[in-house]
Amino acid sequence: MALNMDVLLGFFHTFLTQFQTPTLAFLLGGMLAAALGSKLDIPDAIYRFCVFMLLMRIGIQGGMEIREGDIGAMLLPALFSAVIGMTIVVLGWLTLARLRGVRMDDALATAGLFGAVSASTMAAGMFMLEDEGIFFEAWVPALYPFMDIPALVLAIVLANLYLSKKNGGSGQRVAIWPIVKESLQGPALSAMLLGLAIGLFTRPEVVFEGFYDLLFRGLLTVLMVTMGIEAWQRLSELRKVAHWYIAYAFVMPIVHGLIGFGLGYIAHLLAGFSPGGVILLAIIAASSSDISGPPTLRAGIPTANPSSYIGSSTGVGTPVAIAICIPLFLILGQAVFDL
Amino acid sequence: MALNMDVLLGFFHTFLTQFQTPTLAFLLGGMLAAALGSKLDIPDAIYRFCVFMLLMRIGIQGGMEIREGDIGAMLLPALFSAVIGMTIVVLGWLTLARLRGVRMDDALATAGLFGAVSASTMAAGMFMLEDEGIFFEAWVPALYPFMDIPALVLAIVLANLYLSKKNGGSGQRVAIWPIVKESLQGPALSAMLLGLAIGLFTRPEVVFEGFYDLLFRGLLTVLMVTMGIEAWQRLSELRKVAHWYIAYAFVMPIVHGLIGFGLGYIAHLLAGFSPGGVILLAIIAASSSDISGPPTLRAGIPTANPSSYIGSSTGVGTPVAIAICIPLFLILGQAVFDL
Amino acid sequence: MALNMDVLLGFFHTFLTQFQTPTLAFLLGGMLAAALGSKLDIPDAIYRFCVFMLLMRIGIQGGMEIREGDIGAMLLPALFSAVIGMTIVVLGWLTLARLRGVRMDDALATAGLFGAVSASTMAAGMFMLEDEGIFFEAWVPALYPFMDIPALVLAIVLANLYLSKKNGGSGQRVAIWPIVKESLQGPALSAMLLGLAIGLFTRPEVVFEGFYDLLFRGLLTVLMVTMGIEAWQRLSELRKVAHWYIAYAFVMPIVHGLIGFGLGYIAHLLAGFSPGGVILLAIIAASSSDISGPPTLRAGIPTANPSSYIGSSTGVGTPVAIAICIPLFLILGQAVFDL
Amino acid sequence: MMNKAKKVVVVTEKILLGKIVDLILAAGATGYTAVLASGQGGRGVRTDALTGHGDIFSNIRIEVITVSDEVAQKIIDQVIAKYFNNYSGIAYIEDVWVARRDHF
Amino acid sequence: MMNKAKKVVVVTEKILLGKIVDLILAAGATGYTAVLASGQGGRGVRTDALTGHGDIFSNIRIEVITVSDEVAQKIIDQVIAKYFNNYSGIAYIEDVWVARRDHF
Amino acid sequence: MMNKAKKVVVVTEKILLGKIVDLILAAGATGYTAVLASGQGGRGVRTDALTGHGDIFSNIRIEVITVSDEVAQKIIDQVIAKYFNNYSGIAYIEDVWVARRDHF
Ligand SMILES: Nc1ncnc2c1ncn2[C@@H]1O[C@H](COP(=O)(O)O)[C@@H](O)[C@H]1O
Ligand SMILES: Nc1ncnc2c1ncn2[C@@H]1O[C@H](COP(=O)(O)O)[C@@H](O)[C@H]1O
Ligand SMILES: Nc1ncnc2c1ncn2[C@@H]1O[C@H](COP(=O)(O)O)[C@@H](O)[C@H]1O
Ligand code: NA
Ligand code: NA
Ligand code: NA
Repeated sequence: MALNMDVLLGFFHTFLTQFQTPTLAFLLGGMLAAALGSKLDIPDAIYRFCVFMLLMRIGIQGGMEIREGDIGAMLLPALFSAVIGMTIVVLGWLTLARLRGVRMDDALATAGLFGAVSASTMAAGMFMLEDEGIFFEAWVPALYPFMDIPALVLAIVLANLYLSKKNGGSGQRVAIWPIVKESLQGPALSAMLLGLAIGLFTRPEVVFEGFYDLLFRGLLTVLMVTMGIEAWQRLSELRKVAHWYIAYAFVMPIVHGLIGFGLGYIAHLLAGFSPGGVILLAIIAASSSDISGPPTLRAGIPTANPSSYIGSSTGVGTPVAIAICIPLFLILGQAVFDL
Repeated sequence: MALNMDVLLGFFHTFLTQFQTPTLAFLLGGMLAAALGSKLDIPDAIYRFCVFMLLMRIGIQGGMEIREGDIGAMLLPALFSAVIGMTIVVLGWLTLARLRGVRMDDALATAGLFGAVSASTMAAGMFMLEDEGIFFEAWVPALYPFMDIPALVLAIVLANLYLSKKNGGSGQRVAIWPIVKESLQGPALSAMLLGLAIGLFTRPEVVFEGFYDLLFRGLLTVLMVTMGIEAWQRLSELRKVAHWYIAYAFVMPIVHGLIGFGLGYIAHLLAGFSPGGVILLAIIAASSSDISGPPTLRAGIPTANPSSYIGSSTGVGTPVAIAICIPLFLILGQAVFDL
Repeated sequence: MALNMDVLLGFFHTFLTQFQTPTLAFLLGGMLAAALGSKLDIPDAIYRFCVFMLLMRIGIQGGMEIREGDIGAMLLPALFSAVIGMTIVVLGWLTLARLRGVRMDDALATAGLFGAVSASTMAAGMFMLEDEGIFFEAWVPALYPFMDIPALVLAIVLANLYLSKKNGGSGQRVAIWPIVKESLQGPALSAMLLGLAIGLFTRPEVVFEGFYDLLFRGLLTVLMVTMGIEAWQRLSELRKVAHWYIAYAFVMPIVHGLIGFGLGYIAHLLAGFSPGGVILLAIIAASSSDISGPPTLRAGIPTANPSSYIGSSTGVGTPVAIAICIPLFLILGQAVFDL
Repeated sequence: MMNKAKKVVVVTEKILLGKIVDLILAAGATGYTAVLASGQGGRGVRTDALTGHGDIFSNIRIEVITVSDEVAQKIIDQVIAKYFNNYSGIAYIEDVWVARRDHF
Repeated sequence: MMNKAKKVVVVTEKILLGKIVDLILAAGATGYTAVLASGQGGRGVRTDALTGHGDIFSNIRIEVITVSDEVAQKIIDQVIAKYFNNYSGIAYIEDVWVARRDHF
Repeated sequence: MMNKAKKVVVVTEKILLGKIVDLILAAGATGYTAVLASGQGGRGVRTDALTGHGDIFSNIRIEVITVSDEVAQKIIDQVIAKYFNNYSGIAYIEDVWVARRDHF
């Protein structure tokens, strides 16, 4: 897994090429427009519809292919996904939370959001792999909840233990099921699970190809513009909190992605997890939640300041995951697996 | 028209197949999601746009084909549609309204809604026929207002006569034209009439195929998810009213459909109405209005409790029409017409 | 450039054909529906999304073709566009503003709006040219801001000079940059500039063809319905203001288009501007702003009555530009250039 | 410089907006302000304005400023008499101060 | 014919709507009316209701009419105690007059 | 425990929101709450917030709680002087009671 000169050059080339892919360009375009004070605005209804379409498309495809596929192969990667999600939270607790000026509950909420998953970053990664013609198992996107939920649950549990101890309590137990339920009931995961069920149990081929898949890429570009605008707006929230959040949000997606890549590689050796799957797992790990994570955390860790965690994730984490991590793990995968 | 064993078996087979069609699956998926407490939500703007697209598509196609077709053939089915709509109201007056704990005005409003038409159920029926390769005249969907308006008008007139008599009045006349006008001006019928006009008088082929028809099926699935969520929500309203509404809403769509099938069959014998047309007429008769009927009734029979009639129609009537009546009248048509 | 009998006949023929094109039919359909009291309503979110899609599509295509094209050829038409925009304002100042019962600030605001540009009228013109197979340079739509901004700036500056003098002031200077900035930051121009940048610097071909271009025509028809409804609503505002506005809004789009055609023809002779470009420039000149102009004027000339200028432009100017000017300048171009 | 006036607030079903506005203006008020609302009362939950579909389950909150106590009372009385038997709704009055008395 | 009553207004984060409604009804109120809002206060700008995405930055404005001063005070006290340490929000009380006293 | 305070309400054209917020904060208020509105007054019907397109015909209803009578009066005076010659709008004041006096 040597990172020699060629790999570096290759990285810069892939990196530059990725800057020309529409996905990233639309994200940066949205950020730039917002930065220049543009009143460009994607209506909220359209944004929510794009998210619905995206996750239905991912879900339906997953369901259709699982129907024919070998679900057993999913076991190890699913386990590893949960490990990754929880490791990210623990890492945040060991790093960000120790830094001067950073409150424990804010840090844990932030780590929870980075352990959770961004559906749009994942979708952008899927496209990139499809464009490069790199195969991945259709169930890989379905690993999403296996990483998302443990990360959110662990962050909320740790924060509540901490707060309860701080307030002189004996660290009473936090109910876990309500957090899991709230995650699964959120609009993003619900849509993906609905899509999965429809893909598994019905014959949605015609409507999948003629509608959900047809509009998928286009709607992702609309989503990217929105996320770019949102990123810029949230970035300004970060000014109010400790600068460490910017450093964390810039560096850690890469670290998280490497952890994902490493565990994915082990699954490759042990269980034949595909190279494309390894790359996608790394991207999922690198991503941080924008849509479904924040409300769960706002309810679960009410004392945490949303400016800190949403600013970190939406303002810095997601642009870094899309602009840096996607090309990075592509080139890493190509080097490691000789693709 | 014998309902022998084969027909029954065939029914169950068709029935099970229909459960695998995306249309129904999306409806049930939406209901299930709502039942499980999911926050899945299709924005209102998207829902209204789907309705617009659906009715424009139906209208334009109707208009384009009427342009070439024989409009005279529409006369008898149109007359029968009005008869069906009014018969349904009278039936409700003779059955539901007599039941213990059911108020007359609530019963008439409910019967009015079941006499009226659901554009999305109709669209789901059109798909099913297209998928089965069964021909129907392009103007059949344009029968919609001929059934919808007489049903609503009759329900409102009867309810007002009743209320006026009850309040010691002499049963003064109810103005009919405002009710008709309000129906025609509603967003659903307006869109269909606009589509019809555009199909009749202009050359919309390119935009019809490349946009309205292209997106039709996909948007119908989105509409179905929405209607499933809505059905579940409205079902809970029914808890507050007499249980008879549930029985009525479950059984009567089948009865109404059979009336539609019967009259359609007569039109088949007398005027060569196509077998597909007969099936679609039965489905239209079985359907109950979700979108345009309720506001007209709310204004026309203000004393009626909307929970009763909207709960019955949206919560029970529409799922029954889509899940049971569509496959039922398909198999009935196949048996009767040897399709 | 003789307007002989043949040209007139040809005009009527083209005119009638245009009435059958979906674009115009949808506009008139929307007006008719509103006139008949229909509650047909395109949600605001959908309307804003259509505008976004339209301008992104125009921008991306422009950007992609400019990438390969000769940007130098744009210079003279861009200069002429600015001249047209300002001439229209001066013309309004010399005509409308002098009429009895018309206030100077209202007249200047109206002239500013007619000097500005309507993206949807421009798009309808582009389609018509594409349908007729008439070539135009891909950068022609990018002339939009060169006409739009000078017109708005000049109208606002003149109105403020007038008001300041009237109030005994010495006619102090009006800051121009904020007006230009506000125009560029508006949702319409922002979307077009974002599209241009994406077309220029990235490779959006797949998403352009499979999404933006695919949905373009259809979404334009939805936009046309909305604009028809809006036109009817705004028309009623005109009842409250001097009748001269109706006369101005009916006649001047034709005059403005002729000025555009004339200057376009000079650019054709001097710099080889294409015949299609000349026609499109005339249509752009004939169009009047509906989306982005009004807020800029409301802020820039606060004393002007929005009923007068929005009523004139949205209620009369746009229908005249689409229904009369588009076929008029097509037939004129065909006659002049022997197309 | 501030003058006493009354504010009448009516919260009711959205489909009544047009009729209630007619009633308000006929009662002698000079204007109104309306906002979309959801809510709950004696006749159950009405929440479509925020989460659902269809105007029929949405509320509207209408407020009217008037310097005339009679106009205020008339609006309250008529709205209750005409609509609140059959439609969900509440109405109440508040004291306010306005600067431009002749505007209301 | 008009009876004195209290109006409690709570402006807070939209995600709290459900919990605050529970609190209001538990305190003894007969209903509430809610409208989407944006705003700004000690905890910064909250404007997504008008221009942005995601419920988390939206506000909701809830008003409750009650004829009981105790219910009004209870809602104010409980909302402040339970939520306003961790969530943005304000609450205030006004005097109003209602016609149908038993409705509230 | 409740303290007297003033509520200033301004209903005006939506495009003025930003400017009026600046004016409110400059006058010394600690915050504001805004909701989309439609309405009708001396300058005609403004109903796009509920049914139509384009911000230019929408209203916004802004409310400000302040414990200072001067701040309240200043907002009223300045809004009227600066904007209500050229833009549609109304403004009024109410008495309210707040729990956390120092918040406003
Ligand atoms: N006590 C209350 N406080 C505030 N709003 C109420 C109250 N009661 C009812 N409402 C509002 O008035 C609407 C109709 O009330 P009701 O007719 O009692 O169902 C409700 O949907 C609420 O928006
Ligand atoms: N002085 C004020 N006047 C009116 N509304 C306010 C005021 N202060 C705060 N708010 C509203 O209450 C929300 C939460 O306030 P805060 O907790 O102070 O940030 C704000 O977003 C505003 O909508
Ligand atoms: N009497 C009134 N009561 C309540 N709101 C009003 C009243 N008059 C005007 N308004 C509101 O203030 C806006 C501007 O009023 P105007 O400047 O009078 O047209 C209107 O669109 C209404 O929303
Ligand atoms: Na992650
Ligand atoms: Na029916
Ligand atoms: Na122009």
